[in-house]
Amino acid sequence: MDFLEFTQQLVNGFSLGSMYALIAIGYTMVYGVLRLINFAHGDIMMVGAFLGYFGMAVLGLPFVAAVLLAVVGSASLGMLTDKVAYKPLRDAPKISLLITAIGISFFLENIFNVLFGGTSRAFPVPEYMEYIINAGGIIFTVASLMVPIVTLMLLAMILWVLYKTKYGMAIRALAFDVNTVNLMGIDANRIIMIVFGMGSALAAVGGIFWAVSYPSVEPMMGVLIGLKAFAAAVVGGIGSVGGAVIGGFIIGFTEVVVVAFLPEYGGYKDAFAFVLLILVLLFKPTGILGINFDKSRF
Amino acid sequence: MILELKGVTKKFGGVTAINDTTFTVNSKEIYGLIGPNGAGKTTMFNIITGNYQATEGEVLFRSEKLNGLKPHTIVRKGIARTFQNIRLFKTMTVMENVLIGFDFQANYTYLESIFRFPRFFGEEKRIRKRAMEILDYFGIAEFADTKATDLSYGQQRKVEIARALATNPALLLLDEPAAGMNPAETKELATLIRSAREDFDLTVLLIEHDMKFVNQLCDKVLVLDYGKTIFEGKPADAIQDKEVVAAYLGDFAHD
Amino acid sequence: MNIVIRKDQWINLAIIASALWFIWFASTHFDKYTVRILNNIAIFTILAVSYNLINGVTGQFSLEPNGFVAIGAYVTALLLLDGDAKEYQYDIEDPYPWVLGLQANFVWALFFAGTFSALLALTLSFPVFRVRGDYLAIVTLGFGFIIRILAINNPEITNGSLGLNDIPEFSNLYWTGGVAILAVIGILNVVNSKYGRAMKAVRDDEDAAIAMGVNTFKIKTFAFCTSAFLEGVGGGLLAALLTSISPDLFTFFFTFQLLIIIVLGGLGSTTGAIIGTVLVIGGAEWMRFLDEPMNFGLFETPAMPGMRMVVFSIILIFVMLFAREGIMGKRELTDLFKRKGKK
Amino acid sequence: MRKLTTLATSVALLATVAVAKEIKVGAVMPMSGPLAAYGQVTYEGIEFAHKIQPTLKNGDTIKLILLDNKGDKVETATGTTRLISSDKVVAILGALTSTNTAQTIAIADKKKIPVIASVATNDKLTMKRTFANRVCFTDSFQGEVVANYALKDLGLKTAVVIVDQAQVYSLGLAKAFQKAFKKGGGKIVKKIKITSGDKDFKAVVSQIKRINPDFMFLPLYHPEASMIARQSKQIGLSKPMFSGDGVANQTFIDLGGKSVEGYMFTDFFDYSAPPTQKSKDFIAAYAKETGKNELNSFTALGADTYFLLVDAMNRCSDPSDSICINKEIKASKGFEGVSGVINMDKAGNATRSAVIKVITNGKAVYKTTVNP
Repeated sequence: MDFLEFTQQLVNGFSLGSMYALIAIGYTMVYGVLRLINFAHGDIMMVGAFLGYFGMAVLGLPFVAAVLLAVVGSASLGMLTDKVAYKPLRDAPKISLLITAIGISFFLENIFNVLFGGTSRAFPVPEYMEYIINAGGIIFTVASLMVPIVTLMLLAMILWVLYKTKYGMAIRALAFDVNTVNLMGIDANRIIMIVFGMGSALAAVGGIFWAVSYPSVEPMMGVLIGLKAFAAAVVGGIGSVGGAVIGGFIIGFTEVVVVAFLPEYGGYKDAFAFVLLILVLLFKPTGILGINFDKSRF
Repeated sequence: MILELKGVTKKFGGVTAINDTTFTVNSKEIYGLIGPNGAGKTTMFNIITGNYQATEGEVLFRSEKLNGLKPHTIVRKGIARTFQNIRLFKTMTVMENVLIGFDFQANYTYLESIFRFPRFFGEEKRIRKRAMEILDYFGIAEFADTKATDLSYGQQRKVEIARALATNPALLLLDEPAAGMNPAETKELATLIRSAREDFDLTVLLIEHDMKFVNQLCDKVLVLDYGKTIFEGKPADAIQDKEVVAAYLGDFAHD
Repeated sequence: MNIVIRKDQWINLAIIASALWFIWFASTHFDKYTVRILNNIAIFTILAVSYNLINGVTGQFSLEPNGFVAIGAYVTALLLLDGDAKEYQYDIEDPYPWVLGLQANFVWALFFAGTFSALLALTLSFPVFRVRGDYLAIVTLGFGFIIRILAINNPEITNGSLGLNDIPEFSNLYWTGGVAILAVIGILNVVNSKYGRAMKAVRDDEDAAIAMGVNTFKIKTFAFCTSAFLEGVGGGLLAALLTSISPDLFTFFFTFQLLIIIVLGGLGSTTGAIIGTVLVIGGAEWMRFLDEPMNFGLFETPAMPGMRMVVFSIILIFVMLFAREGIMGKRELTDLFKRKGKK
Repeated sequence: MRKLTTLATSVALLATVAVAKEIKVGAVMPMSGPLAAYGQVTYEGIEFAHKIQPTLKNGDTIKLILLDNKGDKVETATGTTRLISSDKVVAILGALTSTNTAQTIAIADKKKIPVIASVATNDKLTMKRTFANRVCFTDSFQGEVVANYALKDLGLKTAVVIVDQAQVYSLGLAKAFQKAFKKGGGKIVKKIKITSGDKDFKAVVSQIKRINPDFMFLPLYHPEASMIARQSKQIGLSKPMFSGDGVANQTFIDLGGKSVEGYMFTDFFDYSAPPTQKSKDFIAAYAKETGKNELNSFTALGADTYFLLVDAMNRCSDPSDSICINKEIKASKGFEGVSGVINMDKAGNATRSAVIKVITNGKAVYKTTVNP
């Protein structure tokens, strides 16, 4: 391994990690307000990627318009699932909520499979996204440069919303105490819906990035990515947006490093996210930037 | 002296919920913990029961240090509690609820229960009999097979106390036992607590808002305000105390 | 009080006797297809009642069955296949010598399958139950996934994705049905003991359970390990029924199916888990019509392969939203008799 | 597809009205679940073949019973048992992948019901079995074809093999290739393991770039192979790439885009050069029905399982005698199928030619035929 190789993998890891991060943010925010592992989140990402595909391949929209369509569509879908499936279960035991989330996830995967078939579809990546940059031997596409940049921009935006707006404060407050939010004169359900919308929008962006980097979309694409993104959220500290991003990068880098430098263990690549998850639960259950949710809301 | 708190402080992040509190509860005393909302009373309970760890200070039970012990271990040492908002096991009958209190007193192993060894039957019979005795004592034996949450509020409160007594405690922590009760029920409860102290050889530490209830029941009270002790002594004196009255003014108004 | 218990016991004995009679009758009278479905139902009954113990009775949402069933199936297969059969099969890599040496009879194979699963469950419970509940879901989901990755990446032991074939066909209705009856009795015995009560208490209100002196970590671990043990045994029976196993058998869909079973039957009810199994495993065969073109008289819908899965997920969501208690709620069959007897 | 199924059902309905005997043939295919895409394409061929030839020589009609196994073993076992014991089928077509087909064969073999596999290429599938047959070639043949072609025709001496640990197909083909390539004097410089579902191969391809082999052999399915091709292109790795029939479909070219230009692979047949009269007819009928003449090899092989079966049944005096059918299947010589000429051997394996194609201007172009 030389320096060039190392830097190259660093760039790769950065790009991969960003995509996990975008999806992890949605997990972490929903968990914060609802204490729900939203199993359907990965599938929302898949829907986002599909919407992007339809926008470009079927409707012939330009890339940016297709992204917008995907973001709006996924956000609406996220809010819709909350309204239809999760909201009626606010007072139900948490297990009911989790089972419903699994149901939604399976539903989305299978309805897409029935409607559009299980075969991968080629994602029409815009030419400029695949333009190759060679910076002194380190090779990357425009897309892999854009992914981390956009992720960080979106992160800045989310943090701004969370810390500088009334709704953001309500979201943070909701993570600790339902009553406080009600005292603030804000409907907790509304906040939860906003969180679903935001998380799903980010997932859609993640999904599009995924499809741009690995240009194929298929109904099951969200399953594994979703799982790893959740692991990222826990590693970073569930409930913390910054933590989700850090977790995403950690998982992304780990994967790249394993494949690049320990090729014999390449087959275990997908397992590392879970091993990390278990280690974190063993030694620091709250994750890197986590909040101890057990004790809050007591 | 059964319970002793020495300089207990609890901080949540930057907020001090309890500030350097020291008090002792003597055997067979009924001791009241009062103070306005947010004064740290329930936090105090949670520290005694091990749900929270004190940031500083010591909790001693029968001169044994409780700090760092797991909550369920502390229960087994003889401290039982009830909750502010009744928390019965909602899918279970009254009998089953009380049997949970006997959980650690039934001596049979997991395998013995799977293979139904004789000891299983013996022990089950024993704890069921004792559970029935407790239910009888509280006058709710007839509801043994009723789902606990189908009972009236007052009866649910009794089930909760019965359940706590089933753990065979020396110290019973009651978190606002009279909350939501009508005056008649409150009176009956006070009588019940007093007689239970004698019959079960109990020390009682209770949180309460209803000053009347505290007055007629407690031997001693501790008044907390924003984590600080502002009074310790006889309940009758507490009402006269200026600081107590000041702290309570808002609370009495909306109670 | 005593009379009720005695009456219960009579009912139980009658149920067991009729179940045994049914097993005998089915084995001797029914055709192969029906017997195979009954075998599947028996195995899935074992899996469902044990899965229900952790998910329904203890209220800890776990998604592990595919992982433990896989462990059980592989352990059993490796113990049942003789050295020569293994030598012949291993195609990707040569097997480790100790793999060739593994050998046991069916009873021991099943026992080891269960024990191995239970031990793994014990190891997993330490990280998972350190924090509250819902991490269990994701860790177990990941666990099932890792088991598959391990099976794929260790061809010296598992023959990789080729899987193991020609496993002696030991499972028949007497075995699967017999173990199912034992499993149900065992689980019911746990549920109707202080351990079962404590599990329900953990489900209803964990803090209150702790306040009653219940060691919730221990109780959750017991439930998890018991469930893993039986899932391992079920996996062993499955391997000896199918005679061929491979990693792609143990995907998340396997778990999903069990989840639907216990939710439909009523989370927390062992009787419900059995009813759910019959409905879902039997019904899945019946529901094949959903995949076929449908003739509504006036118009015809085209064949929609995969529609079954969509219907399954809608059923799951529907039950959770509108009929959360499922078919049996948290009741057992004996409760129904009891209620009648009381009135 | 919809039209086709409606038509097929109406044909089937009509068929039941007919007076002649009805003989049932089972098909076990993954129509849903992770393998659905392949199962659907394959079954399309079986269904279409059945539509073309719904009756036997003697006038008996064939009723096709499809059971979806969701790509799952338990379902495969149940479905196979149902077909045999409840539907009383005389033969079974399917079950796509080698693992599921092995499951079907394990049950059918005991009941003496012949199975014809369409694309299950694993060598061991038919070993030690009496009633197992297939119309595709085996991994070892395909591996040999690639190895010899690379060594002799292209003069490539060193290879990197990327094997998908999770696919039986990939493992078998990689093994066969390695064996043949080494035997022919070539050198495998590196074997890299991946797992299906992987998308990111940047680390893999940059490793290969450093190794600098003469060519890459990718016994993979199209999702992984296309991503590897794309990412190779990105880092400027432009070694020849070679795959088996796993990439022989339009999806591969769609997914790979420009980066699969020059990509070579083996296939069973080429729709643009139909090898037999039956091929020509089938493609013509297929084009008429669906409006496209790009017949997928899986579809062609699916059709051939059916045609081969019907051919064997026609040669039996009692076309519902499974043992005779099995014997006749194995005795098929010079059978002209949609996918080419098939010679069955005693073990139930098909001896048949392979086609090598190269992707040029976004189309799979026929390059040569390799005969066994």
